[in-house]
Amino acid sequence: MTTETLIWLIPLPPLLAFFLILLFTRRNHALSHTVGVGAALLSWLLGMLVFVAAIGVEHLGEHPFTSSVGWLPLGSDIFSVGVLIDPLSAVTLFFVAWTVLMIFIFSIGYHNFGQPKGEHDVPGLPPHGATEHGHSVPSVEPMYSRFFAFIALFAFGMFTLVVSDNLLTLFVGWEIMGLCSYLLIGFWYAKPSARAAAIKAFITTRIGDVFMLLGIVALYAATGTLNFREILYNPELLEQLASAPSVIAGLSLAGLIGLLLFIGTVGKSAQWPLHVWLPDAMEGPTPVSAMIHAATMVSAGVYMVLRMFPLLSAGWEHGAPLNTTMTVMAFIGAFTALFAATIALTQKDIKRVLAYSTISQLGYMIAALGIGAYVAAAFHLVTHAFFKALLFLSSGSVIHGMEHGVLHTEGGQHSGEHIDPQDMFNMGGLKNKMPITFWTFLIGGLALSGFPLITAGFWSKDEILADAFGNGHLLVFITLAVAALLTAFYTMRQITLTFLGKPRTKAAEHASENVRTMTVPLMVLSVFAIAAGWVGIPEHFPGLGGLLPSWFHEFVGGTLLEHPEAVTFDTVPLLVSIVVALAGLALGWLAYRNAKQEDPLRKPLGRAYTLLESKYYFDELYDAVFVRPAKRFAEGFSYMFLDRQVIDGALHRVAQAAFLLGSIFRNYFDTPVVNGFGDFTASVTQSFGRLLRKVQTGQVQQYLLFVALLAFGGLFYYLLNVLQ
Amino acid sequence: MIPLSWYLYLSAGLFGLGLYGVLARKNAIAILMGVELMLNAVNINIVAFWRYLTPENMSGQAFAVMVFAVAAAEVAVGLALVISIYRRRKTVDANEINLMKW
Amino acid sequence: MSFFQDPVSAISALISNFLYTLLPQAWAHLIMTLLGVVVVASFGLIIVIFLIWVERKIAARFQDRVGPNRAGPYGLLQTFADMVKLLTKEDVIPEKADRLAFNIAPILSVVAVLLIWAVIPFAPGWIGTDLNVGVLYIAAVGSFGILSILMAGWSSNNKYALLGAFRAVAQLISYEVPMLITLMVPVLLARGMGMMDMVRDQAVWFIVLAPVSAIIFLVSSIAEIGRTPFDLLEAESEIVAGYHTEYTGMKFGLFFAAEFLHAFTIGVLFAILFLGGWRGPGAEEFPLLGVIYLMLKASVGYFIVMWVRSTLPRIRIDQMLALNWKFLTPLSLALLILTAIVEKTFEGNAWRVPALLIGNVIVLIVSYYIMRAASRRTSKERVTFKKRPVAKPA
Amino acid sequence: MTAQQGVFLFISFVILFSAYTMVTRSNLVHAALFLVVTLFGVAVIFVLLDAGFLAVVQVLVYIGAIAILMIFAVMLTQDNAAKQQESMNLNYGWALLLSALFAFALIVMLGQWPDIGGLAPALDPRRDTIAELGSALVSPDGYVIPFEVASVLLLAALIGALVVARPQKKDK
Repeated sequence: MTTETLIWLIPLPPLLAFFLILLFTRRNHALSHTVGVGAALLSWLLGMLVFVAAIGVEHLGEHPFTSSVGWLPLGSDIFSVGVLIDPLSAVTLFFVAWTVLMIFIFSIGYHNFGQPKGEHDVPGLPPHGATEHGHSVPSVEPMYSRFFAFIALFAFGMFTLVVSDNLLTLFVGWEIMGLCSYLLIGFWYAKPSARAAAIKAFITTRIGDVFMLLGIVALYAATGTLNFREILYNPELLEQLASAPSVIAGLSLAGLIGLLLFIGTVGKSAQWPLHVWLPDAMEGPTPVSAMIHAATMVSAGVYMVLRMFPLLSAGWEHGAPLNTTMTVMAFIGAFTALFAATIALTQKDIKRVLAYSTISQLGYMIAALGIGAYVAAAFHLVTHAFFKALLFLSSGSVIHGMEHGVLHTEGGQHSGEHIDPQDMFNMGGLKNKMPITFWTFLIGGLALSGFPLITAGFWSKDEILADAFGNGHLLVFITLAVAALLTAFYTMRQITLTFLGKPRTKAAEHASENVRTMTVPLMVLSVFAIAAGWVGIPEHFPGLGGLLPSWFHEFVGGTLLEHPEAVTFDTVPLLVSIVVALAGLALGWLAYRNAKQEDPLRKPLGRAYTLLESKYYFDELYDAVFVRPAKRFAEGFSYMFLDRQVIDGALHRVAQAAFLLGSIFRNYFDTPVVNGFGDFTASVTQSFGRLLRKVQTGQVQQYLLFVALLAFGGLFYYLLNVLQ
Repeated sequence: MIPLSWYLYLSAGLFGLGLYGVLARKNAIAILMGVELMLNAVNINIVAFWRYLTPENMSGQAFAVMVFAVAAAEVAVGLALVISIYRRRKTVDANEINLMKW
Repeated sequence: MSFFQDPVSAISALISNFLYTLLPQAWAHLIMTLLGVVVVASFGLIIVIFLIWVERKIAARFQDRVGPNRAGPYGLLQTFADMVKLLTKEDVIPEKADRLAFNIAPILSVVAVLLIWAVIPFAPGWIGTDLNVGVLYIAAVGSFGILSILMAGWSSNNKYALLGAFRAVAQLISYEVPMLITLMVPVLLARGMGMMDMVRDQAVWFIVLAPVSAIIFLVSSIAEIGRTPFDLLEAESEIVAGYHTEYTGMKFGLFFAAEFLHAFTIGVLFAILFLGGWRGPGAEEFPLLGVIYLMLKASVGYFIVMWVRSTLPRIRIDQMLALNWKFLTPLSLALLILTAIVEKTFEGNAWRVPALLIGNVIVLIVSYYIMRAASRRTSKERVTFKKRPVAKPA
Repeated sequence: MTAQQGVFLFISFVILFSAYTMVTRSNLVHAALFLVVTLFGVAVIFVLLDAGFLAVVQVLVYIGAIAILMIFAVMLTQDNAAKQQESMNLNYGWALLLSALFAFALIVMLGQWPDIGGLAPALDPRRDTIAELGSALVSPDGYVIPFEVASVLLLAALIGALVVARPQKKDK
């Protein structure tokens, strides 16, 4: 079987799993998760095969694996869809396959497979736990099978997106994921907050998607194709696009399309100003969060802009001033990075902190792309995927452990004030309770905060910073550095609050380590969280530089036409990144090493703290600016005026007119003429009938006599003719 | 040798008798018999014409076969009707079966 | 053609020469035909006399009796004695009977059977008239038998007779359907309805090509002649003697003879249609041999009929009709279709014979399973009687 | 007068006589029996017309099926087979007149026809008219459509007869 065939096959198993589970194995939990995980494993296997094959090839960028089939005859030409594995999609495939598999496995434990069914458990609510001979234990998720079906579909979407060789199929996978994120965030649909979050996520991303679709349409209109290679790998087309003017003055066609597509990314990867849905998405089960925020969906956004980078950067060559699109990206990315990091400082919910950090890390990547640091962005995408998945999963593990504790203390029945198992201020001292989780979380955290030399995050961040510095985008550089500092700080804060110090609640005391199915994925991922960085160590790096050639740079860089040369090594960004990381960690530890229920930063920061805590009032802002006006508009204008007055009014007018016309017709045409004629005919017929009924005796043979008489008449007439 | 006219006259006579039966008999079944006679007369005609005028192609016999089929169908349905009428009205007298009169 | 080889043809040639020289051609022809009719008919009627004795003997053996043994050697003359008795008996005609029909019926019943013999090929060249629609003709004249029964039953103005007639007609008309359809199978195989071609094309006996059809033909023929187990039309225990309750003397004798003759005729037909007629070693050269072969084969079928008759009990009328409509008719239709298809597929092909055989077997097996399923489904409807105390020897 | 003519005259006499008897006999069973005779005569006529197949079919269908059915129906519908009843309806005089005129008119009209006295062309004895008829009935350029229609008609008649004659509940 050729590699191309394998690529075609990659997305299929999850899809099949989705249908299998929904249609057949729904009743049986074990079977369902076997099917789901099996599908993930299969895709993983195929992905790995493809990946190995891909790294085996010299100059994969020039001649990647690709195959396509004609799908839709469009007038003259046929729109063909296909698969494409070039270095970028190869590495993406690599981390997607790994993380997806890990998340699948993790979900088994997270949803308490094998535990008894809870007494109060209802579909649509998180399991409340069951009482098993006396003391209460966690109970299995009521909609266990459905969860696997959904994430299987989700995985299908992601794989489709990664292997697709044109924007349309990419968009398809993109939208499938949008749907799945809606379904999964609202997985516990009985919680109003979950419902709201789901709708919010859906609509917010939809805004971006609409623009993206516009961009795709515009692109197709301009070039007549959506195939990546046909567009991105012929410079004259890009050149022509870049030079062609667009509807918006002062913006080239390429720029316009790029911006539209980028808005899609903004929606998908939760960049400012469309970031609001991501934190709320934490309402979903933790594996979902990991799925959405680490492995797949948000990465998809970045992946897309990476994919389209040649188009976005059309008319820009290395070292030149940025074009419009890139400027916008750089600005939004950098701003989001800083902005989200600041919010993350004050969040209580362990997952929300991670969510905001995700936003800011994505901001990093976007910013990196904005300044043309293509490889760095891709690199950070990969590493971030690993350690963020790790963080989410281990946070999920923490929450699970806390829930265990909560169950233990509250005995299942949630009476009075319920201890939120996600609030970090309810935790503390979990280091000894759940050692594996602690270590893995620590690794992930260090990687996130870019702990020097060993962690993956350090290398990728450092590369971005180096790029920013080396290419003289000082503003971006500073912003990102600050963001990195904050990142390190809130990461340490999180670790300290969660694991170090003393338990702040009884629940925390009784928290316990989780089952193997949850811990093993953590370990696997933590390995990657460290090792993933080593493939991208720049040359000229003091000491380590020589050990590993910067393979990643070579490999992924090959995706582009003109190979981006590595930025000249410079000590400043290196020192900066080391310093900010260590300083941030240290500060975080100092600030929170003996924190009580109350956040020690609240008093010193004062007003600012509340501002941050309430996320710069963005939700309120949107609510005030968009949602309520929209409602008022709908109520006042659309319903009261448009619907009631205009449309109904028109309808009533028409109806009255028709009625009038009808009555005219009736009185002056129908009654006299038509009916008159009808009645006349009827009366005539009737009178004839009166005459003729004498004939109808009901005697068949009499009728026959008449018939025969007529026939005979005919004969007789004939005879007369012939006889005379 | 027999001239065509004989057959035709025979069939004409048979037809007349059948017609008489149909027109004059009281009993519904007898009427059906008369109809059969007429059909047979027609068949004789058809076959005679086939034999005398167009023996080369078989259309005449084919038509005769069709007439057979029609006759069979007609008798089946007709007798069924007669039987069911008899069930309801205890008579097969065509004079008494006159629900349709005014 | 020398005299010893084929005496009958020689004689007939002699007579016809004589006549043709004596009379105008048409009349000579007419007389010859009449002669032929007389010969064939009398052959049939004479054979009956012998048949009755055979049947009584064999039935006796089946029932562990001796059978007729007084009149003549082995009671050979028993039948003649009976004839004499019947002839001398008073010929009673019921008062309210419809004389016309009452008197015609018995004759018609014999004629109906004798008409069949007109197309029986006794030997190469020995045939009353080689109609090209022989098979159809056989089916057609069968209807006269029905007519005769109906007339007899109705005209004797006796409710048992009428009931018997109704039963008989219901049965005969029903069983004509599968019989006709099955007759189509040999027609298909022989590619013609003439009896002579039928025999001539049986290089391989049709019982090999269409065994199931042969069985169906035999069964429905037994029903046609109203022998046990299909003898509801004259079920003594239910309706005194069926349609010929009121008949006495020779009229009854005629019915009686007609039945036996019909039975043997069925045997002959079976022999011609499925056992290769007069075919056999040397039949071509010595036609007399052919006649002997035919008679032997016919007596096989006849023996089977007698065997069944003295073995099986009478079945209920609903069972009988169910067997006909629900089993024989569909099966025969299936066979007809199958034969047609296979014949067309393996036309002039070495595989024709095995294919047909295998097809028949398959159809038989399938129908068997269908029947079993059906019977399992309808087993609840079976009529059951109250258990009665059984008399035990003290 | 040849033998064939003699046969024809005899048969046609039988036919007309029995037909007349059938029409006039008040005893319906006798009428039916005479119908049988007529039909048989017609079959013989077919034989004279070299349509052996039709003759046999005539016997099979008319005598074997139709006539029997008639007799059946008569027996079922007559409370007493021997009951004598007024067999003709009121306007049988008209009927007689009309049908007589009809037959007469037909004969006269046919008499006008020039080649009415034509003789039958010789039929090639080697011809297998039955095979021809068969192929004519089922060949696409022959009568396959009427053939199919006829079969459908028969099926419809079968079902219709069943439906009409099946006793309803309230009849019992």
